[in-house]
Amino acid sequence: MTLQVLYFAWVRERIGLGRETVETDAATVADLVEELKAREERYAAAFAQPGALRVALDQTLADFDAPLAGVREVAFFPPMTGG
Amino acid sequence: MTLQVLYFAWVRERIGLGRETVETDAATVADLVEELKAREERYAAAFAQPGALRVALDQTLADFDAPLAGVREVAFFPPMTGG
Amino acid sequence: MEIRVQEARFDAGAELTAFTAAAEGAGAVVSFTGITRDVTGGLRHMEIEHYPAMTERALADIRAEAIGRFGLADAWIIHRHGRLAPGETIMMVLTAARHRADAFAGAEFLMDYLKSRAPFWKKEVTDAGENWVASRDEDEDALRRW
Amino acid sequence: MEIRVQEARFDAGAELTAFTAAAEGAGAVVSFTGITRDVTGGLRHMEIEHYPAMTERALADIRAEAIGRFGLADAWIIHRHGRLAPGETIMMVLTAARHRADAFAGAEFLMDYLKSRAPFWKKEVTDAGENWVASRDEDEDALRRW
Repeated sequence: MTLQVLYFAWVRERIGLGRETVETDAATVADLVEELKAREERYAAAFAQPGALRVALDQTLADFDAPLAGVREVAFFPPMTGG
Repeated sequence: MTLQVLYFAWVRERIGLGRETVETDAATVADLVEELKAREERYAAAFAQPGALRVALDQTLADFDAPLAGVREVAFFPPMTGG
Repeated sequence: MEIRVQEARFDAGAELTAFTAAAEGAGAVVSFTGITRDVTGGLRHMEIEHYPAMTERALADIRAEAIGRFGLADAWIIHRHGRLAPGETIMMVLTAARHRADAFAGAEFLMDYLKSRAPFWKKEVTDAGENWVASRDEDEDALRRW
Repeated sequence: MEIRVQEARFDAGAELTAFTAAAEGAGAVVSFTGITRDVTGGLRHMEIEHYPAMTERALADIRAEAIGRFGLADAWIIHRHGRLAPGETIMMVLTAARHRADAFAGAEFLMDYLKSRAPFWKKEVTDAGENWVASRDEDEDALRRW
């Protein structure tokens, strides 16, 4: 499966890029996070505390145990600070 | 004692004037109301339900059992509808 | 500028701009604007009577209480009297605070007190006649939460 | 006009005027304006990042929810992104309803959701360096009251 993976705010800064295409067989968001962490230190640093992160699947907030089947865009970011 | 007595909104309309000077020995607001009611039908009509009215003594909201000693201005009006 | 009771119309947008500029350093600004509504469909105009000698003092007291209670950076109250056409702005409150919760609470507090404790009375002049707007029990109840 | 996400500055007073004119028949209009505060004393500017593909949808959902829940006559959300100097207006919500309680509740609801559920992130650039604004526990707690 091919996913567009997006990073925002300090997640983007730690990983060093805002968007990438990821080929994966990960079943859930949590599985994808594990794959990414295993890649490189900067990913491991960004995802060190998944509880500090939020995830959106196809632009809708989701949980880390949500399945990735049918999803095209995954976004990781810290808690939002709008308003 | 000489009081300036003011009427607002429908109290003013029922009594037919907005302000008058009243000579009285009334000890409390309630006593003054009884004196005014005894005067004429229009006063009796305006004060028929004192619970529907509010009173201010020298521009400060007060109760009907408040004493009038030292007071210069008494105002009677319905519940306020500002805002 | 803090409190104005006037017969003339005012521009709510311009007041918001002026208030925000004056409340420098506050992160949150809330405004409430009350507008003459034609509820029954036959409103010709509204007449607002007030008690001039008491109004200024009542509004100053309400404003001081709101500023103290919610730590507001500033608060303004503008209230019209006299004759108002449907759709005209009746009054406005503005509050500024560091955080939004205080700015909102301050504005709601001001409105609740203005509704029931400031000496204004509204009369609606409709096609069917004139009637004094009755106070609402909810408005009296609203005061109890503070 | 209902939802705008933009880099350009906007005039909060002019927006209030336009919103009020558009919300004809509503008796109560509430506005909230958020302004860049220099809390630490060394703020050079603020940078607001957002997630464009998600922002529009998130704001539309929040707006629809507020309108339905509080019976609002209308609601607007304006939110800036990019670089903002201290004292600049970050964002604004406007609500209109028949009665003040709904207009206030609608605006507070919108703000609570914007704070924690709309994909914006604020970074402060100060004399001492850069730091991403941390979300506040109170903001998450504020959502629970709705």
